[in-house]
Amino acid sequence: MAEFEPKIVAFVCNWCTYAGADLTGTSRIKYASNVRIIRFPCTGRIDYMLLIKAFDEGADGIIVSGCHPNDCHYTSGNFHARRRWIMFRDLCNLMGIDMQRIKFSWVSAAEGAKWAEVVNSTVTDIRALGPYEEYRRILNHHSKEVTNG
Amino acid sequence: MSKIGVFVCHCGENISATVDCEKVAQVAGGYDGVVHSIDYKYMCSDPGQSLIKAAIAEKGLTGVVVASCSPRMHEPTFRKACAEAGLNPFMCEMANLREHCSWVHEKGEATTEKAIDLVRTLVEKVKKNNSLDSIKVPVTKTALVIGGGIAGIQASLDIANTGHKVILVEKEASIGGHMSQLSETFPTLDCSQCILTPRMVEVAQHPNITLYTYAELESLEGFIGNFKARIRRKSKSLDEKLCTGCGTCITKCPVKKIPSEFNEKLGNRTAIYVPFPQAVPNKPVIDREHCTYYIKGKCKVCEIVCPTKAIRFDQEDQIVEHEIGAIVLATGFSVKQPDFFPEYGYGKYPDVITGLQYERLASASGPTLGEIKRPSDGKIPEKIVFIACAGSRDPAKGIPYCSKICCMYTAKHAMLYQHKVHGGKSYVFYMDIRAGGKDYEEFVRRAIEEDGVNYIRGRVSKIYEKNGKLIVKGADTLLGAMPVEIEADMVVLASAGVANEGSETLAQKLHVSYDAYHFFAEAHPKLKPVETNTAGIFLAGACQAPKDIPESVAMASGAAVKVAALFSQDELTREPLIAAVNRQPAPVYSICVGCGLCISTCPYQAIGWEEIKTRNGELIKKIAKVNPGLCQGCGTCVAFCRTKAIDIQGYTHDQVYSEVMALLNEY
Amino acid sequence: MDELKNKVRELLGSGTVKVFIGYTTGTAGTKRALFAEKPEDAEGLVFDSSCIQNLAVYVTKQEVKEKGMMGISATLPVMRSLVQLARENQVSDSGIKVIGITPESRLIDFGNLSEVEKYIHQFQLEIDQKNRDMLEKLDKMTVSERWQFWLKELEPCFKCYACRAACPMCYCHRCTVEYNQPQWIPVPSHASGNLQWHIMRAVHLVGRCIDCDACANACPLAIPFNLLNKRMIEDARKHFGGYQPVLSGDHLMSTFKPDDKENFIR
Amino acid sequence: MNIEKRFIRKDSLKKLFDALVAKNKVVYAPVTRNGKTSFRIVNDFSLISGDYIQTTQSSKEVTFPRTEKILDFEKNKDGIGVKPVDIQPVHESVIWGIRPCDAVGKGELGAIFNWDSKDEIFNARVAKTTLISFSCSRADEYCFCTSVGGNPGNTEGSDILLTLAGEGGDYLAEIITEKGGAVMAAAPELFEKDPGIEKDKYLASLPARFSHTEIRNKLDKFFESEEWARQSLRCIGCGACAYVCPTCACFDIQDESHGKSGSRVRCWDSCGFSLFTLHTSGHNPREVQSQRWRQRIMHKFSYMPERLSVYGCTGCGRCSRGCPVDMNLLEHLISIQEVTV
Repeated sequence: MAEFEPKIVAFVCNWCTYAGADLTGTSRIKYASNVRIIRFPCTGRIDYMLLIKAFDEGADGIIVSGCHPNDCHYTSGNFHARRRWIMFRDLCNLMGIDMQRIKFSWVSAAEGAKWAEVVNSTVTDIRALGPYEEYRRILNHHSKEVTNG
Repeated sequence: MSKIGVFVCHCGENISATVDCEKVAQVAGGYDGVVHSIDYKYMCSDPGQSLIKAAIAEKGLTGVVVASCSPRMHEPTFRKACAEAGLNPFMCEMANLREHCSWVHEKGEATTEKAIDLVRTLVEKVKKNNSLDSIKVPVTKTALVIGGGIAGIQASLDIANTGHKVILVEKEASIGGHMSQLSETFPTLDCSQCILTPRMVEVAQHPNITLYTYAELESLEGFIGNFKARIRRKSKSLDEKLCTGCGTCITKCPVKKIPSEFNEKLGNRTAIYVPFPQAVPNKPVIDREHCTYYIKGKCKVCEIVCPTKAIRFDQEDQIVEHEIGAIVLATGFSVKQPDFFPEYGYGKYPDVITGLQYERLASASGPTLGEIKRPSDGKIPEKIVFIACAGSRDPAKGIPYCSKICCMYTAKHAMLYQHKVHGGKSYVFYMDIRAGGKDYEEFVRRAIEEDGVNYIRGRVSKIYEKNGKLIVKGADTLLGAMPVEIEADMVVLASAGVANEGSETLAQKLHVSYDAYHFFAEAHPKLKPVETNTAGIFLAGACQAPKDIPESVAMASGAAVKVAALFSQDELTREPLIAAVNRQPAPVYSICVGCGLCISTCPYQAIGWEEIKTRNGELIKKIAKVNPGLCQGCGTCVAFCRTKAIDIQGYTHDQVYSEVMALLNEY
Repeated sequence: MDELKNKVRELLGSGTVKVFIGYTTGTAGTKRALFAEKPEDAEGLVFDSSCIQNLAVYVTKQEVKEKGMMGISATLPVMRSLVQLARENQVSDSGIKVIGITPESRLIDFGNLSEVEKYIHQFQLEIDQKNRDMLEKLDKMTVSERWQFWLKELEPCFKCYACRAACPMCYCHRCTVEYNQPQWIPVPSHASGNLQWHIMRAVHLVGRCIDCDACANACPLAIPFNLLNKRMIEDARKHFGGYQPVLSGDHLMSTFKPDDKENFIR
Repeated sequence: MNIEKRFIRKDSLKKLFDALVAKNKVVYAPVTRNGKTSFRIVNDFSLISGDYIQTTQSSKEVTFPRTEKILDFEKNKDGIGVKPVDIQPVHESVIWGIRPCDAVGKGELGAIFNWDSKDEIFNARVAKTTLISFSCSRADEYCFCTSVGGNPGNTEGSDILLTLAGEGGDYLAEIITEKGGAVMAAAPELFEKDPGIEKDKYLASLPARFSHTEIRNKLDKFFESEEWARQSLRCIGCGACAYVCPTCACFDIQDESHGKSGSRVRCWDSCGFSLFTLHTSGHNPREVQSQRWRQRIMHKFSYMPERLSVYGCTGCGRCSRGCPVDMNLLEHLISIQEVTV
């Protein structure tokens, strides 16, 4: 049987991680092809609901990545983002959303190799966890009779 | 109903080698609203761009997705092409099939699948894009040049000569930088100071240049064309207007044994000093760390002897503010102190010195007036060993890169030794000789063939002292790694060129990115070597990577042209990708409830208040308002607003939401 | 009791206050809001420990505001809400007169909101032991067990939004659930719709919830979703030293510290 | 068919329940959780709550689910393919232990779902649902069925009505419809001969508090009354009253799609929400809560009787019990009756 190929969405900032991922490319460093990047101006722009939406649309894992502290192109967008993540993670964790499926990282424009490493380790971890069946199961809400179930 | 065109680029083989571009184009062609989908070898080429323009004209495209390289590379190219064809440039998006896909994955199904997903995502995004007009902002036609070495000097002069104002900031007491420390320069052996000092003077006298020595950048705000720089002018304890530079104070200063930085500690200076005789400005500063008055509270000899009463002990640092349009970073580099080579005994044996120290020995204005005398006892060395790559190209020492200049200056050093010490013997241990550059290879050959410098290919394993001699143990790899042992009188280490102390702090002040070795990062390794990722900030010289003089000068002139081009416009257009607070007709007016919590999230204090009033002036509602002049488009407020009352062009709620949907669903 | 009635008669009589928001006795001895507009209305006012509705919810209600200067009998939670609402520019001294009621049922005639602010700052914003234990119990579960717990608890939720309507901090004219381009939160009440609604609600209240439990008391189905808010209060204390409503200055989530923890970021 | 009276012994009740489950009917019965009693699918008689005056929610969710798929759609080459929901798999279900006021609600709901076009899905569910009601031996201050034409032992709408006959715990069973007959047929031995129980003496006494006809006539002239604003000032505009109500039938239509396919669902909505009537233009004909509150009362006590000749209220009192701010319907109706226009 073929190995499980997780669907992973990466929410990254334009200035550091997106550029870092470009560097991974220019350096021809190979990594797993499971990840698709969505570009944001800054981690500060990344709406927490989008992460939930990703799971709601069937993602198995999520990467959120931006500039290292002090490196933010907008001075403090990443600091604001970090504080939001702290609370958001605790909330999701309490709600039983598996935080092992959301990986946060700082990847600078110079860290092409780190990006590859972040992606690969994420893919390995999510493979180990398997498909996010638990969440998928709540998605087929219309396929059954709501009350006669 | 949107009419989207998808243009899949092969990028020669770069994309098509691992991605089935035809399939990508064909699948994309099936998506809702996609009316045109093709693949082509080089989309960025003229014929490629023509394909896009033609399709816009013929099919009346409302949006374009170019699936090729990173938008960071060619977004401007393709947006321009769209604009030329009459489509709003902001209706063009790029799917990154090269850097994020073909270059990082193996050929196969999965890679093509990913490419398709990326294209679909951008197709759905572009459907939600809005036509936008660029924002016009005024340009302050004054440049700030940071660093007064040869690169900074060149950039300043070039900009000033185009008729624009320049503020040149140098942290030392004099401009000139490392070049002023050098003796002769390769490959022509002309005297460094002879060619540099006239330029230094020109800077000092240029009507368009304001020179701040002994000064540093305190902070920077704003954006291209509209920066505000705060500069700290450290106190020189001197009224420069009164000082004539006569130098009496220096001769009379009782503190005379301070190791001179300019002479790389091979000579001494006084507490009140000018770094070197040809310094610009040629006026002293008091080094408060060593000055007796500042330590003990008495002395003031300089004040007494000064004929013009120019000494100011109570002078304080001064902060000056300037409106700036563009910035050239020319902060240069440092030499790695080779003390991380214990086996070479630097610091332990006085006669093991760095290349830069050797420059001072060889310099006519140096502590030995140009005679090669060894530091320990002033004897002229009969045998001298030069070690190239002291640190460079040595991952174990944390410097995997090549410092580039060492091969040449080592050859120069050996050559100068042979010229100055007749009958002397010189040896060069090297890994490879990198002499790319006009007349460079010839120069090295001359050292070997005409001046009889002995080149030994191999590394030195150990240096130790034995009855007054430095025993250099190495191997000659060309003779089958035969052990070599040389009894030298002096050893010169060509230690690696590294980024300045604190360069990353400066980068953070300016919001420019820097590489793993803390050298400032260029916007593109090939096509934007003098630009940074931050618009309006440019790079010159060795602050980007180690460079020799001609390269630094060329880069400086390059940066100067970029600045001049910027200053040739009275207004520049800024990408209108900024935030705005929702407004709509009565009775709602805006879904903003005016909680004002967004105000403190904004890193630019760009959010303020707006009062919505009736015709007769009664307040209906107080809501947040984004100042488009200040907003930089980070979107931190957008993700924070509970009612989604703030949105940001280019990354609207609708756009990013559609992207997530499209990424994870079949269409 | 009479002290309160007299105070309100006086306020309404003198016209300093146009409408006074207090409690009165409702069906089967329950307590509910009373809007006294004439001095004689004050007769209906009552106060005891069963007065738990957070009356601050009414100070942002258009129909109430239109009546003019408001007065309100404010227990500690109500006072906290009022200060937070003032911080968010929804109420100000020119619009409200606060008559505080201490835990010992003592009346405090506050001159202005900064006096209210000073008063509430004598008390820590901390969740009670019972809920702390409940959260601990949840923490001991595995992630999947918590997931199952919430699926079961949230299943009955039919999205009547009583929790939102009863919360003084949910005063937005257009809540995110009503945002349909894009449709952030599914309208129907099904597993994922309910999950997303309660996550969103909890996040929007981080640093703003003052733990009055109005939401939970309002829920006709007794769903314990206020545990989410309580966890956020706990964590705000754990990570950032907690928060208190303030009239001005930084809001917990619209600021940051350079040394906020980041052990979860690679 | 005219009502047939039988006698069921205390211990036969469980047997009857088990018989129904055995006939693999889906049985909904009142279960108490977190202090709230609501109808849930039950297979184990012991789980059924006996001690409740009224369930928090009505049983309407069985025939009118809060979220219900009405069709599937999928994008294809020729446009969009639509697949209506298949009503065949709807289970045969029994609602056990509902109150007469709820049973009446079935008819009022039916009137709305059939006043012009007939709602197939709803009707299919109703057709397959049997109501085994329990008459009320107790009432609380929220109950007012008698004021809207009902009573604690009302047989209207039920298929079988069980009345607890005193301390003994035996029941009088009234078999009202054929569906009821079918239930009896499932375990005939449990339905003994009626010893002549006087039903009324076991029913809760609940004098009428107002006259619904009077209210209806009053409302014709009441539209502009100040009373609405006075009553609704404390209303916080949630949808609890509508969602627990046995006759509220308003729903919203939502398309939920994931990529190229999706479903159209209908889900409960409430006239109490400020967005209920919000126009795209931003204009809202019912801008303030008083207008929404008025709509709620008018619809139930004026418009429905006028158009559908049924009232939109069974007097179950759920809206008042469930209201977070004690908007007591009975109290407000009485005051409407009392105020002079």
